[in-house]
Amino acid sequence: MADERGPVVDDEPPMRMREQIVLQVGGRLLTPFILLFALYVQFHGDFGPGGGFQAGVLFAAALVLFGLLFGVDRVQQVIPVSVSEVMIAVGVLLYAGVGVTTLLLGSAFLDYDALSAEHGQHWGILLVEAGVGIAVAATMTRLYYAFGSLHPDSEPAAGEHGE
Amino acid sequence: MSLLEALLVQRGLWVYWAIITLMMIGLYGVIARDHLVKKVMGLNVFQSSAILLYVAIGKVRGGTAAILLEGEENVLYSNPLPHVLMLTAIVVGIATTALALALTVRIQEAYGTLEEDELARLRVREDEEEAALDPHPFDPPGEPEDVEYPEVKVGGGAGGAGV
Amino acid sequence: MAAESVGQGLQQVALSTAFDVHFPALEVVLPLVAAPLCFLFRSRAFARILSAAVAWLTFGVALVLLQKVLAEGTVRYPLGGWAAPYGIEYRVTVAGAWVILVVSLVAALTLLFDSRGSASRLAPERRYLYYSAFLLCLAGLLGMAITGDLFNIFVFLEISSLSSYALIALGRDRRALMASYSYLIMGTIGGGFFMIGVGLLYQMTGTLNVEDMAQRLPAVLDTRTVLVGFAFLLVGLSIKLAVFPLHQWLPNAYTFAPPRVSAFLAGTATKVSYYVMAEVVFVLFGAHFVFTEIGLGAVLMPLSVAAMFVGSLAAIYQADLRRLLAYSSIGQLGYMTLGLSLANVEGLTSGLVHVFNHGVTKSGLFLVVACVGYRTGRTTVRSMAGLGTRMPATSLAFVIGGMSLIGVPGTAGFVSKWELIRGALAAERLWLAAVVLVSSLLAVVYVWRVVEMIYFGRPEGLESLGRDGEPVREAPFSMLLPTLILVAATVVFGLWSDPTLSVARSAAVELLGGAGG
Amino acid sequence: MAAAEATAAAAAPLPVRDLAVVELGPLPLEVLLLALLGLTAVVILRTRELFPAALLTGVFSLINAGLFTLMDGVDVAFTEAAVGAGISTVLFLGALSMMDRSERQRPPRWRALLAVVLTGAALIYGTFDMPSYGDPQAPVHRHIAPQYLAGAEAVHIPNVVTVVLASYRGYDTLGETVVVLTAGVGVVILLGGRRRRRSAGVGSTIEAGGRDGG
Repeated sequence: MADERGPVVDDEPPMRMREQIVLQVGGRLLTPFILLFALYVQFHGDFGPGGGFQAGVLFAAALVLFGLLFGVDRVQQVIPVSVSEVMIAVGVLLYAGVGVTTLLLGSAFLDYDALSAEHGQHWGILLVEAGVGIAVAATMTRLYYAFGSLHPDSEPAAGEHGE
Repeated sequence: MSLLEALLVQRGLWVYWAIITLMMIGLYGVIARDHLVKKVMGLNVFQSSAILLYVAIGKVRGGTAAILLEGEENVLYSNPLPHVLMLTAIVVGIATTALALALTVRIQEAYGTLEEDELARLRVREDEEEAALDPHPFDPPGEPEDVEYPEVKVGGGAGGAGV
Repeated sequence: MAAESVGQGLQQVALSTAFDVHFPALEVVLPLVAAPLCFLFRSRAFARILSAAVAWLTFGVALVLLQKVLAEGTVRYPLGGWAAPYGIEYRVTVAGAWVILVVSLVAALTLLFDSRGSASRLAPERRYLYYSAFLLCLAGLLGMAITGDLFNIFVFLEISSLSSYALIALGRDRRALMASYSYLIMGTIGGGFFMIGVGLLYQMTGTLNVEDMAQRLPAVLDTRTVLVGFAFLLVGLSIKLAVFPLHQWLPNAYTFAPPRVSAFLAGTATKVSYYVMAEVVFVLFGAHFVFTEIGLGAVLMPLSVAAMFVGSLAAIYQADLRRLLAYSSIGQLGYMTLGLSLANVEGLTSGLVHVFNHGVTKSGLFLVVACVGYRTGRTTVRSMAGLGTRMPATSLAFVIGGMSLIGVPGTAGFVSKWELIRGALAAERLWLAAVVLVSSLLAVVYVWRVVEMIYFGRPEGLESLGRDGEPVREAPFSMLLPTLILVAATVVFGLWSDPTLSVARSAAVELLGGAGG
Repeated sequence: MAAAEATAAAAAPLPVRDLAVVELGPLPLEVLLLALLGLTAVVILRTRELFPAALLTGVFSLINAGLFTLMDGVDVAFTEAAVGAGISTVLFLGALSMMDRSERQRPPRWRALLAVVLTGAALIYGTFDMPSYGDPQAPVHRHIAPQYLAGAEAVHIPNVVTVVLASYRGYDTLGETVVVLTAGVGVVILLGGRRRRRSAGVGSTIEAGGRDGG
């Protein structure tokens, strides 16, 4: 999966940020907790505020925090641009796929009761929220990649300059 | 005076009026500001206030958030439907913001300025030149761009390309 | 139906087992699923084939739906299995099926068009993004026309709008970026107004379902809140529909967008908004309230007439063919809103039949311009000089399309105009009939300018050569075919107007009948 | 199964817990937050420095989230805080990193002001027939919403917003996810495939000259 739009290698964060040891350590400690919290929000959405969309944004926010402290390229090493793009499509397809499945099972589009007589609604909501979460997390990450790596020196791909 | 008091205090219409005022501040920003990024900020304020209007509509005084409390009877809940709708509206808002900002980045690159009146001047000049030169908007296939615009100044300093 | 389902509460709706009950859902879901697939596989060839196949499939489904609706009346589909006012319901009316037929037909033919060398600013290996956005736009437009839920209309309106901003920005000229930005600002304000309008109506009725709301509105029709809500819905839609003073975004958007995008949007986007406006006016509020009580006609009619003249006059002075066609669109949309403002069967029939007639004509003409641009490298009126002998088929296509814009008998444009004049006479507004005829003369002027250039203009110097330095010759078959199909359709349905006119008429009768007949 | 309960819920009058609260006049916290929002909005539009303005849009979202919480929209508040104060601010700052960060001063636009004032006046005119703010008897609270509450209880999912979002109006949410996809596709179209300019000269547009004639 070689990506021609891979990370820009020399994308150094501003020196001021780099030298903030406290910030860096804090950020490094905080990131996994935000990611955990995102997962909690994802799966706790049935009981309290939250759900796929909020979880997705939180997940992306953790990556953004990490990126602000250590540079976009470090984040892109963990989650490459191509992976984020694939996951956008996967999330949407998961959601729509649930609908298509229920449709093929003979019920209405997105009628979760077709999935299981007893727990259809639970399963349906779980899957659909997962789709939302994946799509949103991936999109927000991709948006961050697009805007976070803007630089006065960067330019569009060959032939795409706004003339 | 008593009518106003009835409207404001007893019926609480001031909440709606305040929200409408916010909305109009945003709308004024979109229409009247010249900087393209500022317009996007105005759009943000406009959309957020419209969302606030919906959420206010869903409020039940003395009610609580629509997260069902087990075992408790006769709890008054606020209306969950506007909240559901507004989650979607927030998503639409961020999608619009992202797209608009991406466009401003490209416009900045292509024109070297984001001030609306300067852009308008540049565009008029371009239209006139086009009418005079009868140019070739369709480039030959496969060939690199042979028509380019002069380098634009990116970042820093007021874009002076228009003058 | 709506009254029943209130009693049903949250009961799930049992569907018949025949697969074609799912067609309303499939119509939108097919492009909706195909778009992320294109994005996932990142292959231009795959995206091209998939998008074309999906567009033709949606056309087939639309045909079946239209037949079904004509035979059985409104087709309903409960998404998620939830009964109408609780869940989101798809409600395919004759008018809705008619509009999705036009949208999917135009999409299928424009995707058939081979846009070699002129497609967009995207590097070849990133072209799949174009098809992804195209399919999203298609899904959004289809969804708007099928859904029976006001907030769902807003969601799909935004899907189609956001994707069209991206598509327009792909135009080769840097002015495409500004055109897209202006459209984005106007479109978002329009969408915001629509959303506020829906919110106010929701506040007074407690429902979002169109039919359910139509039943609950009469009780609160005299409130100021509902009046303001209606105004906001209308203004929001008018921006999308490019009704006269709110049309400024349209000319640049259509001029600088990639050729196929112009052809697609010109034939579809405004038409769908027209349908939604008709639905709001006639189904939600009812003709009596809108035209008798608040007198919308007194506003919409002058604006429509102004659009007819301003659009056509501006078209006369354009040097660029695409801009000429875009201004002509503003004029033609004026005919459609005029038909709506007459609020009688003939007028509305004319508007709805023009959805098809103008959609086909204008898309065909934009494709003609794309062919000319491909061979000559220019899209100005002057670039047409002497093409009559060198690109005979393309030239003839322009002439026929132009005749349809004027409304020459034998073309589709005549059918709509004739119906519009009948509508004006039925409303006892003789002067309107005269105005329509006079405005057609303006169309004669701008079309004649081009025709004169095609057959009597002389290419000078370098202009006799195409962009590859060779003499200009006929466009390749893969470009010509969809263009000619669209243009031929204007003749076929100009001469044989029974099918289009009868569908449009039953759609108009249905709309004027209000909610649930 | 849920049908009977739902119909019952629709028929029974809504329980009103505390009438005294309904009678309460101005709500101090809401007044404060709305005033702060207005102030922030005005400052955003008036300041000519775009960097602080971008940060203030984040602040605006945070205050807005506070209001949403007061109005019981906890899910909306959560989302607004995460999106408005988080992601959207980052996008603004990212975009601003490559452009001129100050805006030129211009005289106020009276025609725009007039149009906006008229629009606002129309909306305010529309509020006169609105149900009172927070009125439990308003149509929105009497129709459909009670059935949603009953339906969520029937499937034992306490967060009604989640049930309505993912099930009753699940199709809207699919649309919402597609909006997200559309934003992704659009931004990748516009900003994807960028690369750092190698060095001045190679592949740059400087020497190419142009029809602008410089």
